[in-house]
Amino acid sequence: MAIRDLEYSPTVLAYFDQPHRAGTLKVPKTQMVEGRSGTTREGFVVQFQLQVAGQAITDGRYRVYGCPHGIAAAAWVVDQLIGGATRNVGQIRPQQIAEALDLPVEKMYVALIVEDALKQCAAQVEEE
Amino acid sequence: MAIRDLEYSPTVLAYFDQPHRAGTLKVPKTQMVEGRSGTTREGFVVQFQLQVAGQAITDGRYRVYGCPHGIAAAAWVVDQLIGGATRNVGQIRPQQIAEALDLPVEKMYVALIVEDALKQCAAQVEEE
Amino acid sequence: MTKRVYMDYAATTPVDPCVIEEMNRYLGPSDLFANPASSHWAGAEAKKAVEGARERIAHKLGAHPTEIVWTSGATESNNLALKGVAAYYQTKGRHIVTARTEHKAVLDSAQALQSEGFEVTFLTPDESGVVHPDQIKSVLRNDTILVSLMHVNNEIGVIQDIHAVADICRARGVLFHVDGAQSVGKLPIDLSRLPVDLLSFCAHKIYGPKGVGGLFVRRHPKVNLSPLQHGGGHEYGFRSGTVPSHLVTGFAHAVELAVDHMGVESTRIGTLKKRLYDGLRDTPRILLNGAVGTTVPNILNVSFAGVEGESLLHGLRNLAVSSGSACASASREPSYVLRALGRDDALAQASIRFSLGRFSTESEVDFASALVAEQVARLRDLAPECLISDI
Amino acid sequence: MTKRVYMDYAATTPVDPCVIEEMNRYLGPSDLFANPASSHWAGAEAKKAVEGARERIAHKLGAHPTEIVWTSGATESNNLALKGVAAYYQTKGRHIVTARTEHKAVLDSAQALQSEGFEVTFLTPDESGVVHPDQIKSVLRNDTILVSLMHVNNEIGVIQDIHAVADICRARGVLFHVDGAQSVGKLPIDLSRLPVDLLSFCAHKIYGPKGVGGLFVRRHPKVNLSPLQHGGGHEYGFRSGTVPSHLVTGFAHAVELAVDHMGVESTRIGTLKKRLYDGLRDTPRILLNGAVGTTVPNILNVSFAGVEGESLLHGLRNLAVSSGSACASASREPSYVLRALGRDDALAQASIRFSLGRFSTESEVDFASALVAEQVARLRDLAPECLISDI
Ligand SMILES: Cc1ncc(COP(=O)(O)O)c(C=O)c1O
Ligand SMILES: Cc1ncc(COP(=O)(O)O)c(C=O)c1O
Repeated sequence: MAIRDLEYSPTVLAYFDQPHRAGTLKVPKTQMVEGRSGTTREGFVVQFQLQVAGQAITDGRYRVYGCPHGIAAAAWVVDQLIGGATRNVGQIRPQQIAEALDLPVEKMYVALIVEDALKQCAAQVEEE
Repeated sequence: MAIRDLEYSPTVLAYFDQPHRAGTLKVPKTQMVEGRSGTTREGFVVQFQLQVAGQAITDGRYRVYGCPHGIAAAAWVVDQLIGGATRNVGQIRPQQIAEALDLPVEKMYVALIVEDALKQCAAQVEEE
Repeated sequence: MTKRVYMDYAATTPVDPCVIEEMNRYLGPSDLFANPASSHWAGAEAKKAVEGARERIAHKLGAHPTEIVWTSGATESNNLALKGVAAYYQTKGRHIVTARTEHKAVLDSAQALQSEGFEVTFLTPDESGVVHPDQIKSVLRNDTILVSLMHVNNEIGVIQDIHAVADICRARGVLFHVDGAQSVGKLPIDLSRLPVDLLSFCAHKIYGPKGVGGLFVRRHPKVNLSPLQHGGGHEYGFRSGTVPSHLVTGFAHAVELAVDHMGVESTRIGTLKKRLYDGLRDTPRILLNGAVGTTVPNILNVSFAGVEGESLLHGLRNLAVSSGSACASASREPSYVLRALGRDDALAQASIRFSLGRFSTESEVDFASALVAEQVARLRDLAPECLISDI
Repeated sequence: MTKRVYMDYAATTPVDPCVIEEMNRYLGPSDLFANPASSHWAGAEAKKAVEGARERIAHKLGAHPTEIVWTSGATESNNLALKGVAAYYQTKGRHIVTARTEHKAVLDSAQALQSEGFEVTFLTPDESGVVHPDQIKSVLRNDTILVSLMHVNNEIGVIQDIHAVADICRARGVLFHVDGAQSVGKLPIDLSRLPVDLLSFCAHKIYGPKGVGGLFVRRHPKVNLSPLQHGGGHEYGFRSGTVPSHLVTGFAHAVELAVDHMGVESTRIGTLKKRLYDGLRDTPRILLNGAVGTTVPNILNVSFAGVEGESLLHGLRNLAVSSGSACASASREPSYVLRALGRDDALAQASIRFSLGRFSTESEVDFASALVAEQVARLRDLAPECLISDI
């Protein structure tokens, strides 16, 4: 048996049912940054693609293997970043994700893995 | 809690409800024999008075303190003896009582105490 | 048809119709029948009901919901309290104190512990059944880990001063377990003020179903127990096994009804008991077991001198009462409770426990006292005259 | 309203309406509610019902009524069997054999015994969940007192060859306990021919009430047990406590219904299970847990590669099923049963137990397979591509 319905916040539930922007970007690799973290053993793998135009994130996609919290975390992060500045990418903190999605403590590792994948994206932004 | 209804045979039930001939004889002591046995500690005390005329038992009474089996045993014995010969008094065996009343084994002591009281009566018959 | 009257409410009670209604909701066909341990919506709803029941009972007893552990009855609660505490605290000490008039569930558990090397002091109450707090105080030792005392005795209805005993135990750092099977729902109990550590109780004495009970296990200060029943760690690890949702919800409903109507009901029943006792007193040579004023309103226990117990009970066969003979066996063992109070065997056996309840009426009480008068007189008439003063 | 389907009959079942009717007769207002241990007419009637229930169950299982001991459920039965035998026979030996895929009630009891100094051998079944009788034979020792094996596994439905194991144990003079919680009423069991010594079972898996179970304890050759619960010596001294007449009569009714309709019902349910499995096989990369032909008709357990377990279960939230995650906790512990069969953690967690029952329909089965297909596809689509071959 697993986690009960009631333990998911409305935001998590909504993202789980409508994980819009899941998938991959259909633009050349040169116009995007990518990050990926997690393992199936940890029960969570996430991959981000963010389309960069100058200092702005113009689009983004994710793929995710994980629990509903994990799916929501990936989707939420992409929603936050699109339309914003590239410098935001490295600035999303696990605590923010946890608060936005009402993560239970035992799910904090999801936010940490997301942060890790975002850091990879941020590093690529800097390189460019 | 105690013995259940079902454990009493119809004969026991009948004597319990209609213990006829309970009481004492209203004749001079010289015309009767008496016997008594048992203690309250044993849960059973029985007393017989049998009216003797020649070789015959012409009437009888009993008094009894005890369980329904005991009441029935006392009443049944007197019923058996009245109208019969005095020599019967010493011949009623515990096993007969037990069979007539369907006594459970743990109630055999009742029949033994009855036999004891009857033996006292029989001894007096012989003396006379 | 023969008139028959049930006057054995201390043995068990019929289930209140409202309670039955609540129970049946958890049997199906709606999804509420689900296993409360299941993670799906149906399990979640069943769990909500089970946890709701825990809250409802806790609320009525002044406890916290997490302090209520479901069991299969007061027998299991008593076993869990005694053996669970003994196993958990055995390195602290191996001495236990209880009384000779406790229910068999406590006495037999205590004896089982004795055979495992625990030492048990069995106190003898005074002739009215009261165990004096001073008696407890005087036998506590440094290695005493538990005192177990019943709130209300099931045979004679005597009420113990559990508050005084609780204070003594708390002061000495000894755990205190109360067998409340005959008091919960009948006497006011506020566990937020009463410093007992463990309280056993069950549903079927208060118009709830048989097969379910509770054990209050205090959290502050924290009491620990080793479980008796393993298998998945339900009930905070204290008691494994699928929680019977229909039973615990019915139990909660029964506790609510009993506590909410306690004042009115105990006054009404107390008046009936007085009427019964007044009626019985027309019969000479009766002895009251448990002093007036120290017993609960629903239990009246009387000994009848000069009458043999089994015949008395058979004479009263259309009145469902309990006698002073022990157990459902053919043995003539007299009640160990009445023996502990000093009654001899014959008197103990010629004792009747009348216990009244929610559906008892004046006419039932009058039927009882008339029947008793008739049968006692009849049986005494049968007895050899010499016995009349004898016993 | 959202369509929801219950497919968790192996966790618990709704109570059959006929069973509810029988149960309610023992709750009141008629005198049948009385305590079966009471000596008056009302108690005698309740006792008759309780003993009648014992006979009814014994009859359906090929046992003698005195071989059936009432308990509060299969958890208690398992505890009583293991701990009761261990305590009683400990001077004969202190070695016990069981399997790693047993129910927690057996495993945790065995562990509790380990901590008391008993030695327990936990056998690992093969990858389809079968414990081979030879495995048992090879670990028996001179000091082995008990073998405990479940008849049908609750997670994957695999059936053990208990007859072969029973013969081995009998030949070696070792007691054999079977946890039959998932088999009684579902598979034919004739204890007059099957030489098991102890059999645990309960009502709520077969449309009877929660809170009641039974333990078969063989009389010839005689098996002994030390009781776990003391207090008056009910149930031949094996288990004290007021017998819940409504629960045991309902239990008897449930056993009768289950055994009498076993043939028809298992065929019908087996057909439904095949339909479900056929439907699920449209989804690629699924793995069956428990080999075809070795499992009961009502349980189907499947692992879904490439899908995370918690999301799968949430995706199936309108289908009441059990997942391969353990316990009702937020922990991500994968099922120890599936782990013992060699599934890795991720696969164990992405496993679903579908269990069908008396009220399952074709349309429910079709709903389930369509929902599973949709959700598995959707979740796999979400996953990073590299994972597709990964898991
Ligand atoms: C004082 C007391 N303790 C314990 C019990 C046992 O309770 P249960 O019948 O729920 O096992 C009873 C009643 O039988 C009782 O009166
Ligand atoms: C195989 C098995 N054994 C034991 C149990 C425990 O039974 P109960 O729920 O009656 O305590 C269950 C079910 O929960 C089971 O499936």
